[in-house]
Amino acid sequence: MDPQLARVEEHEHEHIVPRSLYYAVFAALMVLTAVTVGAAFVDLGVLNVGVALGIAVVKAALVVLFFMHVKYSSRLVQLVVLASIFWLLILFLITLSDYVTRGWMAAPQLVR
Amino acid sequence: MSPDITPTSTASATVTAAGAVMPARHYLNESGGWQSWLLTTDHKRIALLYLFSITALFFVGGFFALAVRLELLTPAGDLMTSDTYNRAFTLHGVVMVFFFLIPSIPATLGNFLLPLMLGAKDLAFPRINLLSWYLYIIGAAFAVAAMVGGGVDTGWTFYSPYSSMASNSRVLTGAVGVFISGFSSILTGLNFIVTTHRMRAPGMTWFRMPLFVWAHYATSLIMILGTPVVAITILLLAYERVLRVGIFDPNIGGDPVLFQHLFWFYSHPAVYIMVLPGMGVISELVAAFSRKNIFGYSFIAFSSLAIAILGFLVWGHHMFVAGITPYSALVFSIISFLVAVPSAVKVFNWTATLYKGSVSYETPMLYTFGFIGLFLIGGLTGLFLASLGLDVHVHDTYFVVAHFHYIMVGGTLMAYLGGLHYWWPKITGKLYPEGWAKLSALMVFVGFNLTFFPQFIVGYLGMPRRYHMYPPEFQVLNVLSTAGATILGAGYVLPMIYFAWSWRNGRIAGSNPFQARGLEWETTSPPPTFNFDRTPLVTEATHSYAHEEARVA
Amino acid sequence: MQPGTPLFPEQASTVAARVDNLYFFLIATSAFFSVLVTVLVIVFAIKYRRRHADEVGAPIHGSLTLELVWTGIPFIIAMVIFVWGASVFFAIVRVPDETLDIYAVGKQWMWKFQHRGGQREINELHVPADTPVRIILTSEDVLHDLYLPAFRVKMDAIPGRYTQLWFNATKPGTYHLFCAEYCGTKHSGMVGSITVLAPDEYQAWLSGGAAEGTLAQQGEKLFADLACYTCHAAGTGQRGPELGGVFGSTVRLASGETVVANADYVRESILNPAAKVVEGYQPIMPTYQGQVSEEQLLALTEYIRSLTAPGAPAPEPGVSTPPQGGTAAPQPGEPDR
Amino acid sequence: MPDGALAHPAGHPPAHAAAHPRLQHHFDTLGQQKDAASLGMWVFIAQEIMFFGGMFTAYMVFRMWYPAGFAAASNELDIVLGGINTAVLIGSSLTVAMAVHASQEGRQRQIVWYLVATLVLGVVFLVIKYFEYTAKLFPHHLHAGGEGVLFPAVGWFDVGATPLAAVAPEVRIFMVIYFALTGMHALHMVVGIGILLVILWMARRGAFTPKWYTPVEIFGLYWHFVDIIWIFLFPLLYLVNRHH
Repeated sequence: MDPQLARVEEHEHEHIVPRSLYYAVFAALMVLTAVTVGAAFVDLGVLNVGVALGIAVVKAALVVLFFMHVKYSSRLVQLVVLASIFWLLILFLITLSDYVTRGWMAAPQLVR
Repeated sequence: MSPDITPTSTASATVTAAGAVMPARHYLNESGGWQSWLLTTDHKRIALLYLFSITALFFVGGFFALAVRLELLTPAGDLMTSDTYNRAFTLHGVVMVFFFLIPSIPATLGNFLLPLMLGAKDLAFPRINLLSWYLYIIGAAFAVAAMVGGGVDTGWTFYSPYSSMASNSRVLTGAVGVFISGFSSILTGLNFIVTTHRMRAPGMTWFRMPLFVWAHYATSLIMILGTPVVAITILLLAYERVLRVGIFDPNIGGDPVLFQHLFWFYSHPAVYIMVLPGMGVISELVAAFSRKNIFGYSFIAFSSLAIAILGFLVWGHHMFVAGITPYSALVFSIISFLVAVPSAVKVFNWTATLYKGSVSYETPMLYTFGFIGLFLIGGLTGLFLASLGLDVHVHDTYFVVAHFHYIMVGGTLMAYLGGLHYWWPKITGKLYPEGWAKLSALMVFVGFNLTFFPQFIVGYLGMPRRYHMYPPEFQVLNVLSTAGATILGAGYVLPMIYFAWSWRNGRIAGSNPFQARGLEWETTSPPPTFNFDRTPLVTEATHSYAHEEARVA
Repeated sequence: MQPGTPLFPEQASTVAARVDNLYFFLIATSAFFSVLVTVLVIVFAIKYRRRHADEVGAPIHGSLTLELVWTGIPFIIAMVIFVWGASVFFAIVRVPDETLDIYAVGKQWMWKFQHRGGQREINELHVPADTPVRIILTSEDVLHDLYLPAFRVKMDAIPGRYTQLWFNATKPGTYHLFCAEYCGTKHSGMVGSITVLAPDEYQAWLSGGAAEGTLAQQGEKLFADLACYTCHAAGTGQRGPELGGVFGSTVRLASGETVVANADYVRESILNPAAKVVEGYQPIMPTYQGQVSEEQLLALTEYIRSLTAPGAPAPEPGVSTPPQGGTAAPQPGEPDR
Repeated sequence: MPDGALAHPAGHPPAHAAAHPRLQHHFDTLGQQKDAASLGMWVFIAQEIMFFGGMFTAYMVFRMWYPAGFAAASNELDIVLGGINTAVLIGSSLTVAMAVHASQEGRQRQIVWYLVATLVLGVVFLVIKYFEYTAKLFPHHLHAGGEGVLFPAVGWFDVGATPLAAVAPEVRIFMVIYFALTGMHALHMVVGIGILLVILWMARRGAFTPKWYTPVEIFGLYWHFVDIIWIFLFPLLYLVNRHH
């Protein structure tokens, strides 16, 4: 006899976040938006893409963790979030395995 | 166990059900009228709606298969024009893949059994479950409209730029049908995942779940994470076809290989959407008809997950000669070989389950033996296709056609039929006629091999797929194949007849005619609308046959 | 093209035997495992058949050792096949340094071949035996795939881009040539034959010749007809870069990047000149999209390929010195059979 | 189960005795029901991520292929409108988060007002998007169909009836992907606003209590997800090459 009831084991617990946190996150998001616009006007070479994407990731993380309560959610919900990011990366990276290597063999082979 | 079960008399005899009675009220007679079916939220009734609709679509797809096989009797294109032939094989593929194989086991057996096996009253979102059936029907209606309106001639793969720029057929209508039915599949997967996580009966821990549920959980992962990619790809294709935008068309800057990447990102894992539920069914059948807990439970469970995950990394093996780089091909090839390992693990575990079992040969078990044999050949020939140097030769030949029919028809369809026979008493409360069922299992097995084994040979000889006319030296093998298809077709019609017959006239089954284990056998046959008179409390793993005698005593 | 009902394709190229050896190994492996599992299933099913109605199986839950064994052994075998398959694959895709080049353009629903000597063929291809032959492929419309089963090679022909396949035919004879990528109505009619000739017969066949001169000469004429020389003429070219010696070199672009001037680059520069402008030049060249066919593009490419840098020695002709002149060449667009 | 160990009789479990009117028959508790709904939404979002992922893959490939074309085309977009829309959408994320918060604390009037604010911001976003589309595109010509002309790019660059070939493919492809991504995003906004209207109606009737406000929370998750998509779209579409 297993005393543990499967249905109970994954229950989320209500977590009420103080309002001030929402305002702080909102302020951070607005500041980051301004930063990303500003950074776009500075020539950072190849880094421009990295900075823009980096800031976007931070902003998305703020929304996910606080607005969407993932920081306070069950492990399962956190796993769903991580899994979907992981699969998105699979789609990107493995597709890139073709596109990045496109020049490697075709060029010298077709030159002669 | 329930007292109303008479044990089976001998190993080979058909199940006897003397003394079994139908429950007074069950999900089939709880309410009547067409609204009670078309507006039902009962997962069991929705499963039956799916059963009827996919069976209808199966015969539509089968009709086109027959047309293709008849045309290929002779090397010349004498039965129909090339355009008609191209539409026939396209519609065969589209209907069978998107409207039969993908929903087959999950939407019927999965829908019916998942809540029962978990001890739940329904799926987590019953209305979404109904919605997904309607989406399936709307998608199928578009597919049928495409057929009636002149057909689609792109092949089920919809390769651009042919589909987006060149084809004069009903590509858009067909694509919309596939797009909509994709969301049916996504919603089914969503429902299964949430149900598995949130609706298990008390005590039903992850490692007590039937392997059928594990397989469906893995399948649902693919449905959720893969299907949307093909949906957007189809949408982009429609965008391109309507507005000539040039994402895939190289003449205006696009890349046709990108279409193939995005298409196969889903459509390769989709093969596992088709076969994983079949593996789940087989895991149940092997245990039930060996009266034994499955050998290496956790290895089978995790191999399902491994297949689901690794299956996402191998799509490029459809594209070895499509213009991807050899380096990329290496990556896809090595991971493709890795997928073979968990599949092999499953086969070995099923085999080992028979060891010291109590094996009986009822129809579902015959389908199981058939599945193991055909899946072995299908899986092993997958190695041929995964190995780069060999794939260059056999890619897009009948070798490939034979390989994936061994997996999808030899695997999925055998498991589907086996599962349908096994759970038929649960679904209808009636037994199927064992003699006829054994005959049809035999016909399917023989007919299948006769149809598709010659295709390996003709494929290695170099006959390309989707050929309306072919060089005369391939004729003998093609005639064999068509002959086999005839037997196969008869083998498929037979169950439809005796299943329909048995629904009214079959003997009453009782709640557990096979003396199998699992929560679905703990309730009546057919089950009540909310599945269990009392919510079960699970105290041990699903297939604990060895304790049964003690428990009965 | 074998008579009767063959069960195995002819081996007519150097890689065919390597592919077949891998095939036989895989068949042996598959047969071994199929027989193993089938025998075990049959033996267990009979030996442990149900003998009385209430019998249940023994409570055997699994064996870690067995699981490791049947995970490990398939893994090792799979890796062996992977390495073997990959090595055969690289033999197929890695083109030797010296090849006889033939251009192929797929079009709904025919294969058009152009030899460097200017000969054209449709749905038929003549190649010499014992010579590495490279076919450079593209397509005018949709995807096609050139498939030569007797040589165990195939490759997609992709519109907008060049792909290639190569083989070294070992046995003179006539073999199937298929389109293996579905391309519409007459996909199954997009077939033909490839004829392998002994080298001396091949030379005789070539001397049938081409009325319009070599492919490079055809390109030169086109170069003049399209007035390309107004900007690209040697020595005078101020508006457009000089083309002598460009082919195969690394070109520096206005964007600061570099690109190898291969066939794809030449093609892109004609059809979409603004995409990769050479450093020091203005993007003033008009596009020739829609004005030159794929075959003409190949002729232009071949011409540019033949140009040498000012002052450089004459180009290495490779193994295929294109024959000049001739009278009996098939006309373009007309099947020569 | 054979040993008769039962949690409770189905159909009338103890939880249902004093059952919340919102508890559906097949769940045991409101908590289980809410967990299921929230997990369902998260799984749906996972699906949405992959849906947009397909388009982002196309974006990635063509940005690698055509860096110059993407830079040129991106600079044609209106960074001010794009920036304002980013702020608007982040603001609406805040208001929807506050609506959920008010539901948790049972402040009925505030739920309604925060939802109204979300609605207004959502509509503002779409209106700005509409002006962005039309101001740049439609006045000149939406040349769908015609041979040799392609719908977005020709109008966008105000080159009139310039034949297809004159607009560099890489510029056109950026615009094509811009329309696909922002169009699909806008479609999600429209759907979101539709759901929002229903929830607003429920909120006005006082349907949400601290014990049961699942629709607000689930809708909030969806709305935040749509916001996140925009957070990525803004730099990827508007800020490709602003430093030139």
